[in-house]
Amino acid sequence: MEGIILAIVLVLIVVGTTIITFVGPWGLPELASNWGSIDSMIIVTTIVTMIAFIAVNAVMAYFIYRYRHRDGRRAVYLVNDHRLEKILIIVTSIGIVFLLAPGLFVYSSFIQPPADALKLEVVSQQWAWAYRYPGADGKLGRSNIRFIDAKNSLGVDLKDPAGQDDVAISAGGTLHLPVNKPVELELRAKDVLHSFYVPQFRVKMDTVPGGITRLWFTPNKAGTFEVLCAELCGIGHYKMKSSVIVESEEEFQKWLKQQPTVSQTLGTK
Amino acid sequence: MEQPQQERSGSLRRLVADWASDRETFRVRWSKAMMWIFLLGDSFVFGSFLSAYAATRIAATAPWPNTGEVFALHVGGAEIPLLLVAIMTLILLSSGATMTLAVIYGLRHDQKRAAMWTGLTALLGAIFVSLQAVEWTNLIREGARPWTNPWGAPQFGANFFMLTGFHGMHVTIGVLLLSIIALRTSRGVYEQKRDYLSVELVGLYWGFVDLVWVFLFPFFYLF
Amino acid sequence: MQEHAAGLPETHGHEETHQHEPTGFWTKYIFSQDHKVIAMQYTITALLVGVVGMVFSWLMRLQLAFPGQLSLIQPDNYLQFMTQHGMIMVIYLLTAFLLGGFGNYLIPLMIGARDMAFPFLNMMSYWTYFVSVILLFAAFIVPGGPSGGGWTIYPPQSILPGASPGSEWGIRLLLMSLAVFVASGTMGGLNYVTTVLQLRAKGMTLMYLPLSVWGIFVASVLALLAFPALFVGGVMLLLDSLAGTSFFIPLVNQFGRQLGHEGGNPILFQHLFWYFGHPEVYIVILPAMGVVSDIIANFSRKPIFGYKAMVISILAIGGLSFLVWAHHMFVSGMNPYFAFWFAIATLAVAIPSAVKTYNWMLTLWGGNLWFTTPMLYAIGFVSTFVAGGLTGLYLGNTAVDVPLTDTYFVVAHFHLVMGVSAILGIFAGIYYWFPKAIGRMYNETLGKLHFWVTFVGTYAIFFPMYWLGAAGMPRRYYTNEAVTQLPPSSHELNIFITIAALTVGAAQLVFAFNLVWSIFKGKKAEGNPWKATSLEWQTPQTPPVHGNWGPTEPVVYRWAYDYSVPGASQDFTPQNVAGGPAQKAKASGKTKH
Amino acid sequence: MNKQEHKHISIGTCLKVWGFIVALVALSYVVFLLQIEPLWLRRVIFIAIALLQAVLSVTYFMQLRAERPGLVYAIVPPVSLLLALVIFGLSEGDYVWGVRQTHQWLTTGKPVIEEPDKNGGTTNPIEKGMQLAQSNGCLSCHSVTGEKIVGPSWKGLYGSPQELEGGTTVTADEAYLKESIVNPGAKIVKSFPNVMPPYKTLNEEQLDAIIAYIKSLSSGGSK
Repeated sequence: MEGIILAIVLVLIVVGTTIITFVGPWGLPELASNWGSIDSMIIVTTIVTMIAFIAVNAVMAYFIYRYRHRDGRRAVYLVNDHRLEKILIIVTSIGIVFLLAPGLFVYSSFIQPPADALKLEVVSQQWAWAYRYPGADGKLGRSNIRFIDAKNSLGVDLKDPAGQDDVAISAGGTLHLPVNKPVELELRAKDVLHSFYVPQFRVKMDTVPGGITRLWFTPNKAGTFEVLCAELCGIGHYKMKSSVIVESEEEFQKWLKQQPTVSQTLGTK
Repeated sequence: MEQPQQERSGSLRRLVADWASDRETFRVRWSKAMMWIFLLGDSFVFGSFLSAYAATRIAATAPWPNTGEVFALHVGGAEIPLLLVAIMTLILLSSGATMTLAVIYGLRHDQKRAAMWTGLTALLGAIFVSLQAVEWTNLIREGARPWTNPWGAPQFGANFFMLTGFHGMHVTIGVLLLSIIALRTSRGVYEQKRDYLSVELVGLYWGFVDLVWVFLFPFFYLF
Repeated sequence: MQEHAAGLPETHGHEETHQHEPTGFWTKYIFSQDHKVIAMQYTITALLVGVVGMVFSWLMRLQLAFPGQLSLIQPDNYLQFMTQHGMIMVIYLLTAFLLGGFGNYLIPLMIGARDMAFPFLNMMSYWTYFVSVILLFAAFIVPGGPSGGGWTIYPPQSILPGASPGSEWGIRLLLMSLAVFVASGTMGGLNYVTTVLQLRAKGMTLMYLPLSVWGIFVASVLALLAFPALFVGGVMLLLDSLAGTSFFIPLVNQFGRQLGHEGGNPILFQHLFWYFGHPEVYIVILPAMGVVSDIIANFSRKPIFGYKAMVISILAIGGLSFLVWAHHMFVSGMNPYFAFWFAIATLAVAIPSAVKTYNWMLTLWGGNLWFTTPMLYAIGFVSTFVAGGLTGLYLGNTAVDVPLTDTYFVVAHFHLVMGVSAILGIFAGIYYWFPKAIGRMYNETLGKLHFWVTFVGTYAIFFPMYWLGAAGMPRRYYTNEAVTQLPPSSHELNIFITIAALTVGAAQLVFAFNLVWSIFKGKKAEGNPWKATSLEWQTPQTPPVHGNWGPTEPVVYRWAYDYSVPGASQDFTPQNVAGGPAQKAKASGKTKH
Repeated sequence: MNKQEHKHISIGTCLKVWGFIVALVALSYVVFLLQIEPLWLRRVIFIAIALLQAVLSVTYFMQLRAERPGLVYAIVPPVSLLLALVIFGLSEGDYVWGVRQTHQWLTTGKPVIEEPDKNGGTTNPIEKGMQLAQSNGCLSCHSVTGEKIVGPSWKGLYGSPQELEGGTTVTADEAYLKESIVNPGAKIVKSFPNVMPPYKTLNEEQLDAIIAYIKSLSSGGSK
């Protein structure tokens, strides 16, 4: 009796989870960047793993039903079947290579930002995000933790001419990005580990104190998205949020021009 | 399983025979097998320490101090780099040889000589630890602390105290064990049992302590 | 003995376990050196600690379902519950239970030894573990409370004052407790490894060992080689916290103040942690796999399918576990080119894992399945292991891992594959060996009730977390209301998960009652109620007494899986029975029937 | 018994190995003293000597050659793999070092600009307080809008009654605020975690400025 119930329960679990996975309201949020390739990888992986999940449970349910205990029957003395084992190993290996190989190609593009990307800096601290744009010369000035003080909250090196026209958005500000233009983020952390994560862009990367990490994507939908911190950074972790506004190139430039440059805020020349 | 025959054939056959046997795989005394496995695990402690040392040293933001100058010894007005450490190394590695002699005499049931050489090993170990204490004192007097030092990267002091401290702890434990076993050997405890296993075991441990220093010496001091 | 190589010292032998049975209460139950008593001590301690861990998970679930309505749970408490839940479950419950409990009880009985190789060391191992548990809970009474730095205790966050709760004395006590636990695990591991290698009964070759012993043995080796990295990382973190060194902390500016550290590298700690942490996952799952293999074979009344492949898989998983650690760190900021190797190695682990799954299923094929509570749990294990393990294909594949890591997807993955599966394996084992260990039968009806609620309930708890994770709900958030882009229905899903979690929790009361009631009132058990072949069922007394085997030690003639041998009079042939139809085929090394 | 003993090393071998190891220590010290260039060659020599010493020490002093291959092959390969671990540590550290070099985010050395006026040059205490609150990270936890982040919001805080842990109530006056900045653990407002670090580095003038800013956020304050 338990055998039949267990078989039914296994089938119900498989059917239920599969249906909800594909038609339920919870799933990937709408894509807003160039990383459609990651989405396709997720979908392919989902199909492959779902087939395996259904197959294993269904076959098991069938065996449970078919071979449940009956008096007088004796089990088969089957020790091994090398041919079957080989076939299963080969099929599994093919499936894994099929998933892994394209994944590695996507990953290699993930770690190689395009040369024409707009470079900007993201600075994380407990528990807020700050940003810095390179300004007219297109170059971010050097910065250093040692230079951080009351006004220079990003620690911009004021001796570096490249930093004079940078635009600093201090902690709590909003990130603006032009649509359809690749962006390369240089991620920094002032105090502990954080992680820059926008679910709609499909990418995330930790920010590490004492080092630099990088992340690139091309936002391709205008709109406002939420920046989350995905690496535990202390009590305010869940509050560490910011917004990213993706807008047209003109609107972006207009907004950028309105922001004071480093030399304006710090009064240096 | 005709062991004697396999014994004579190649080492691969013997390897297979060992792992295919019933009852025992290694065919050594239990405690000796355990000591080997323990040392295998312990080597991973020092391996992790050395790996972490390599990573912190090479990524340090300040220049790494010149060990030759830091560990120099004043002899008659001249500064001879690393002299103290070189002497320590010589002493510790020599104690490996004296310990081996103790084990050999133990296996021959030569109670007096086994006790003598074990005692000598303990003495050499004690000298090593004392010299290390001298080295620590010198460095601390010159301003080295785990968190800072006058010569460069703070990771230098941190790694120095941690690595030599851990190794020194192993040596100290070894000296204690050696002294106890030397005493028991000279009292004839093992002779009565006709079994010098304890001498062999501490010999293995002492060999491992040597082995760690074989790598600490070049990686930390000479590099 | 006569088969031994010449050259063994004469004094060699099993004299070390020929002790007289202890008589006093203290030597018999508290400072006992008998592996069975020590196993019980480990079991009881680990289960009690596990209850605390479970209560923490309820508190977290209550907060997630009803954010802001329980003023008792503040963000700092939440992080503390989360951290302690993780630590307790992974280390102080699962590792201690599977190695200290099952390992201690099963190894000597299954290999035909009288006790562990070093009974005194074994006792010390338990009491050291006990001290580590005391230190763990001592963190609750120090200023600042226990650490809230996540079970991964990543620096700098875990040790910078003001970053997370308990970042001073809480984390220091936790690190000390871990160091003590490493000492305990090392003592235990040395014992288990030496015992399996050196104390087997006459005729018991390695390839005759039941898979339970294989799983525990390989897990013990992993523990011996992986714990050192945790120990080293812990010592360095402790020095950073106490002595102000800068192994892991670079120059940082926290809350506008520059701290005194300089030049450290936070990612180094992650390497050390995961160099331990990934093998740790297998330390937990390999013994459970072994236990489940034995139970499935027994209740299918069939030999385990592909025994050799199972052993090779266990060894392969164990070996690969040391080569894949950085797949936890694809977005950590380590050298991004390392990820190629770690992705390939990680997905390679899927092959031996799949082999094991296939072999469990093929063991069911053509069997005569007997659905006792342990069998139900074993099949439940296979199901949850697959449900959790398959998503490893997402998280091991770097590009797919990037959006999913640090979300609830990961939470669902590792809970199903190593949390729930290991726990189901533990339950299977407890029910299976209960008659042998206690001498009485448990109540089958209550056992099955416990199974149905636990099995269906854990699916209800953890499978929806995949959906939440894909929708972008990050881990370790005090409240998911903070994520505004989540669909509103995900909040209802959270309430559903919480209800399921509380129900599963309540079902454990049934288990506790069943256990306690059966110890005193259960039906008397016979020596071999499951008609099993392996040695532990062949002891002269049930429960086995000190020394296990009476005057003569068992001699082994066959592997542990001679069920339904054609031509044999019964459908099982114990390992210590000589002769019979299948023995020749086995002895000549053929594995085909 | 005989066979096992037969394989143990003789006293003569032990002394020979001892001499060889002493010579190797001396050699590596001489190579260090001579500072043989290039550096990599010197390091290769050190590593080669260390490996040779290790092999000698394990083979003869720990007498691994007397053990059966089953044991030898269980111990030697994993320990050898530790070298790979050290190399991994080096390469990971080297990557971090490279990142730090190209970005100079954390390079050492004194700031190249003069220490700026910590008060940002302004004399208005409220504005000064606002800057201090920003630069010291106060606003990460204390909102100025009334929203509850981690600590109590500053909006309307000044002069309001605060219920403490344990049931007592205190008015948020200047003395209370000052104490709470310097020693936050003294009086914890109910249902807030005790996590704020003590800000003991702020001087009186800076404290007054911050409190002036907090005052300005209350309706009763002067804005």
